[in-house]
Amino acid sequence: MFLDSIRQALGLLASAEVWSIILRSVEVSGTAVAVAAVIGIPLGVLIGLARFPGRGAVVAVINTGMALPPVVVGLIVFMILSRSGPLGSLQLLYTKQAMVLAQLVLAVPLVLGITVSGIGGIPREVLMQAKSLGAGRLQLALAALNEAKLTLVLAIIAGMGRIIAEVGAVMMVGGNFKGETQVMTTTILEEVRKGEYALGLALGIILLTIALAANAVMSRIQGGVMTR
Amino acid sequence: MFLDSIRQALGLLASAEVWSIILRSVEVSGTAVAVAAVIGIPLGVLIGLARFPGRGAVVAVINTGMALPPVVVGLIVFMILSRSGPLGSLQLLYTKQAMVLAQLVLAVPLVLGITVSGIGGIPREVLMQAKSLGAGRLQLALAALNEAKLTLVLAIIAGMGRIIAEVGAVMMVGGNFKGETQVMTTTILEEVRKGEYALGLALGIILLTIALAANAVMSRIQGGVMTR
Amino acid sequence: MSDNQVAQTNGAAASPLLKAEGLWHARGGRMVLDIRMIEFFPGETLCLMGRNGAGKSTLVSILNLLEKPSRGTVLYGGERVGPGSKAARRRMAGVFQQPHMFAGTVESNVAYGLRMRRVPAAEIERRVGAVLDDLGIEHIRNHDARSLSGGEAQRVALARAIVLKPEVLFLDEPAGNLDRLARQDLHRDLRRIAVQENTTVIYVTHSPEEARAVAGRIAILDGGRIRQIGRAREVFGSPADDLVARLLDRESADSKRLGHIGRKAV
Amino acid sequence: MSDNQVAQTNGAAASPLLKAEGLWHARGGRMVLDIRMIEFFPGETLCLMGRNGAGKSTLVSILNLLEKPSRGTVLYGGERVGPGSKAARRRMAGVFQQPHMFAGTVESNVAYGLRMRRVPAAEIERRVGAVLDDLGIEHIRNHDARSLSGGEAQRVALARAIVLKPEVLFLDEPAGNLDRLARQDLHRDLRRIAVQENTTVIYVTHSPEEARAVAGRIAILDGGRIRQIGRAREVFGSPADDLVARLLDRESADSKRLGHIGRKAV
Amino acid sequence: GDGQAGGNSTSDIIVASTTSTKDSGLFDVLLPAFEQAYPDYRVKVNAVGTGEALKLGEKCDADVVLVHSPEAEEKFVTDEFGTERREIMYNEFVIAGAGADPAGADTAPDASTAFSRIAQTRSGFISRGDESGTHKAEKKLWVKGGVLTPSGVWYRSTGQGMGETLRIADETRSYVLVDLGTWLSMKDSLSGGVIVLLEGDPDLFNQYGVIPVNPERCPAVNARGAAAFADWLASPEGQNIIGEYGQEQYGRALFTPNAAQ
Ligand SMILES: Nc1ncnc2c1ncn2[C@@H]1O[C@H](COP(=O)(O)OP(=O)(O)OP(=O)(O)O)[C@@H](O)[C@H]1O
Ligand SMILES: Nc1ncnc2c1ncn2[C@@H]1O[C@H](COP(=O)(O)OP(=O)(O)OP(=O)(O)O)[C@@H](O)[C@H]1O
Ligand SMILES: [Mg+2]
Ligand SMILES: [Mg+2]
Repeated sequence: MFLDSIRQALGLLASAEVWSIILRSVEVSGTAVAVAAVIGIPLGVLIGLARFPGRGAVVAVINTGMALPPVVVGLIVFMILSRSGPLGSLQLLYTKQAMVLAQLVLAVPLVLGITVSGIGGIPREVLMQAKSLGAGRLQLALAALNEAKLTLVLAIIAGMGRIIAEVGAVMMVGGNFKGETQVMTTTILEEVRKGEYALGLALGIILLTIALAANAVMSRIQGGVMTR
Repeated sequence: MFLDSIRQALGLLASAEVWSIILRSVEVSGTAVAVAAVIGIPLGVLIGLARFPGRGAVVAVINTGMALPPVVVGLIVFMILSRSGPLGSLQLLYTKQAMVLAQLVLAVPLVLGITVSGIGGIPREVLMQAKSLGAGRLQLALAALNEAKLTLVLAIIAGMGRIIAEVGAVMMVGGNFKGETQVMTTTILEEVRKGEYALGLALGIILLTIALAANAVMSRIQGGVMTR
Repeated sequence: MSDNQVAQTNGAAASPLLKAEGLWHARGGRMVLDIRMIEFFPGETLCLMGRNGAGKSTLVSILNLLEKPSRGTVLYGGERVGPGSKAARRRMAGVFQQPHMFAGTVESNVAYGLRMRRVPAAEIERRVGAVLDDLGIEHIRNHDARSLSGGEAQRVALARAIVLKPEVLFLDEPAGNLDRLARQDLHRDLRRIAVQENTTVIYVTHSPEEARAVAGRIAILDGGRIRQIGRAREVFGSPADDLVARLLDRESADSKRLGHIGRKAV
Repeated sequence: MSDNQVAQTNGAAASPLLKAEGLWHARGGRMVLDIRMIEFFPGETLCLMGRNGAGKSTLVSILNLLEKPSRGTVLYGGERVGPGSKAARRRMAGVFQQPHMFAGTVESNVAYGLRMRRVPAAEIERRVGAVLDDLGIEHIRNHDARSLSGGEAQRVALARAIVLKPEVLFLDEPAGNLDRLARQDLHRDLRRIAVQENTTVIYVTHSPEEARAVAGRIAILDGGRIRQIGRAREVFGSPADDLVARLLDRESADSKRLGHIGRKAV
Repeated sequence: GDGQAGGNSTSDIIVASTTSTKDSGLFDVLLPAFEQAYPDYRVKVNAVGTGEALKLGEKCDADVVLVHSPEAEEKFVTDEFGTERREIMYNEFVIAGAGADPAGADTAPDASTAFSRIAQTRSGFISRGDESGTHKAEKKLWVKGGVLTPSGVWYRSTGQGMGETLRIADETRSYVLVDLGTWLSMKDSLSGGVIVLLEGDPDLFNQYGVIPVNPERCPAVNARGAAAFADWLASPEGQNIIGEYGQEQYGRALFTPNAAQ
């Protein structure tokens, strides 16, 4: 049964349609996670370093954001982008941009949360050392980033993992249009709904293979920090 | 609109049915994350401390597991528990146990991945210090756990966040049976499908409130490590 | 040693470069510092001594503008400064009691402060090369800074601070892990920069021998308060009390018979 | 000091407790240790000295069974041991050059090793209390171990090792951050345990003064090799070469004029 | 039962049905009445697509299926996955679309003509594309309208359920084939982007059937419960409740009972 699925998965790889779905998944989730990193990492470093009243509450809210249900995020983004919504005139609903936006909302809290915790784990002495050698605010943040590299890789991997495997939000705002906004997870769901379990499994295996490859590349880029 | 939803959410809290759905969500995901912690944390410490050939590959596989698509996990658990599947005789399909099992599969890689990375970040000197004072293998692991407390809290929060917000797996193996296997996310999905957006949003808000409360309790228990 | 002390006597006549007034500081709910006033003059070397936990490192951290005192003010060149004063802090440099090495090579660690100050690459290259040579760590230039021996790390930390040519240099037990030869070299270098660059050095040490070698003035801290402060010769010559005398090894051979007394007094 | 040396002379006559043979060790691709043979006798105190980076801490880490040498064997009581030998390691205790404090109080840090050995709570209580008192850190018993001053942390690290009453005690520059009084107390305590408990102490230091105070034998390492080893009196009396002489402060007043030479020789 | 320890007791009847049936609210009135008539049984409804519902039956994970795709149902019985198929009720599909009605579906004589006009004018059409009963009915209409395989940018397939597909049509002002129950229950939550343009054509007839899963293939199946449920649906009592449902809320019945007595 499972072996069958794997054979079927390999067969599927020959189809141009499956390839375009895979590429779209990687494009949408890759963009979302890249933007999430650009937003979440600096902001996370800021929150991680700053000491202000109510910081505990902010951290709690961020951690809570990790439990944002994808369907609710999808619903909210849908309502905003809907014709009758505030940004309806942009006509973004059922486009890849809408999917990126929804996934962004899901990825940001995860990237933020892991970054804040990683930065919070840096011993105070390290930051004092940088400060004593003349580091300004921004430079201090860079020093912190450098110390917490391992965590940042994890933040990106976890963020990517969360969204590339997610279906609720992307289904709702993307519409799963064949050849347009169909991604791997929405296709899996569609196949399962049709009772095509084997195809669903096969696509799942392809998704994991891609995640594995991306993960291997990322570890390699980071100079083996994951294997220390 | 949003204000309306909040009012509606508060109104909903008065209903016994909504309460039983909330409690069921917490029960199912709480059990799953507790079991995931019991499995994932010791195993993560083990992998985090050990140095063996192929360790990098194991870590990559774990990180990849973070991208397991819930529907695929649901599908696999479904196939195993199905009456025609290998464990069909246990009659577990469409029960809370099945939902716990599926969520467990989703939570374990996340807990594992964050734990391994947290343990990997402990300076070698710390472990040498424990060893030099006579710590055995198990005691070394405990020392590592103690050092990486902050990470472990994060691992549990992230794991809980992932699964309590998840709908694909729980829908497939739970069946969303009224009064029995209906949880918050499956209810949200059903309401949204019916066009009951406000109700969907309201349930989403309740879900987040619960996550926030759980998160606050957890930080408090951990003696404020999250706010250091 | 004598020209060293001449320079510092001159220094003491000028107006203070760095000054702290009404310092009172608590950590973990306990008072750790309570100093009415302390001044540091351009080009002088002041040794901070005192028992473990006396507050030396805390004082250094406040003067180095890394931490805000619970109460009191720090003045740099007459101006009020604090942890937000980046410009003032960039005229200082410090070697911590437990220096932290940044991930990277020895060379990149030594260049760190210069990079922070956006010094041109060519000048960084030149200055780092010179200081590595000076501190005898040229041979480990490309080593991973996180794999150094204790003494090697301490030398890198020294190099990292000295290369900045600061107006004020804080050295918190900088020779604790240095071997005999490196320590002598350090003392020679410090005397040189005090004279040539008019650097103010605040030097924490437990070693009377070191204090004799480098100090113009000596301040003895105890329980967060200044127990005695004055010219090195005077403090060595007439310690204010028994504790000061024992910290400076001024007690005679009967010290060993005194046994526990000094300890119990803390 | 004299009964101390008597004890160690006696020790040297017995068979060695700890022995390393054919040690050769590389780190980061470079040889850092190359020692044909070194022995340690019951109850003796051996001081390891040498320049920064000479390999002292590396040797200690191998003897303490924390690390496997690239080549060579370590024998404990005649038996081959290594990082897997928990039983042998539990008869030893070490104070690292940079001690790490575990999260928790001073008291729980000092109790750590006893807890690891599953010593009954009442006995832990008693022994920890005694050692805290002995090292003058009773007053910080309940402080957070991560907020200690450098010297306080060093005393806690010492207490944490001494409380275990090990057969072999490794002390890697244990007095580097101790104040004058604490250092004298430490030396007195070490002499006492060497005699009373017959503990073998391997003491790394850069201070000739300390070596004189505690050492029965002295080994000088350089570039990973033993340059000279022998009874303290003999080594101080006739240093094998100029480097040894300078490390032991045996050079006369002309040392300061020699300037850079010793350093350049490294 | 919230406190139930797990495992499905023999009194449970698992019904695999479609989301549109469940979402219409019909089960909310049917089940209490059935459970009152048969106090020993408890019914659990698993709402999935028609394709998945039949698959669940095939894998013995449902005791009875209630779906609307007559040909697939016949095949299910022929393949011996189910015992016998019984027609229970029908409702109708309607063609909805933007009020502007660029294809003139409003004035088409019948559904297949409306479909061929939509294809000719290349007006936006949203298809469920999920092999559901609705999708299968839609495909038949294309064929009848002379469009063998609709394709092009105007024809979008969502692979989603009826509610989602209707919402997409609403947002994109496109034509859509929708069952009346879903339309009535959802129309108030839409943005007004689509209205009903054509209804009442016999081709838009949407027949539901019930099939107990074959206990010979699936010994673990609750055969007695399944038969009881199917029988009850076809009984005058069941048929009556179906015929009443919706009168109050929508002013008309959502389903028309048509079981052979
Ligand atoms: N992980 C490592 N990788 C590469 N080189 C290392 C590593 N650890 C130590 N070394 C090198 O090994 C040599 C010996 O180090 P060791 O710590 O034993 O010196 P030491 O004699 O204790 O010096 P010190 O007096 O400064 O403490 C040093 O040159 C050091 O740079
Ligand atoms: N974060 C903190 N929380 C509570 N107490 C602290 C904290 N940091 C330092 N202390 C206490 O403040 C006192 C002064 O510490 P400081 O490091 O200034 O001493 P020191 O004079 O430098 O000692 P040493 O000679 O041992 O380095 C010590 O008793 C120390 O335990
Ligand atoms: Mg200090
Ligand atoms: Mg060393």
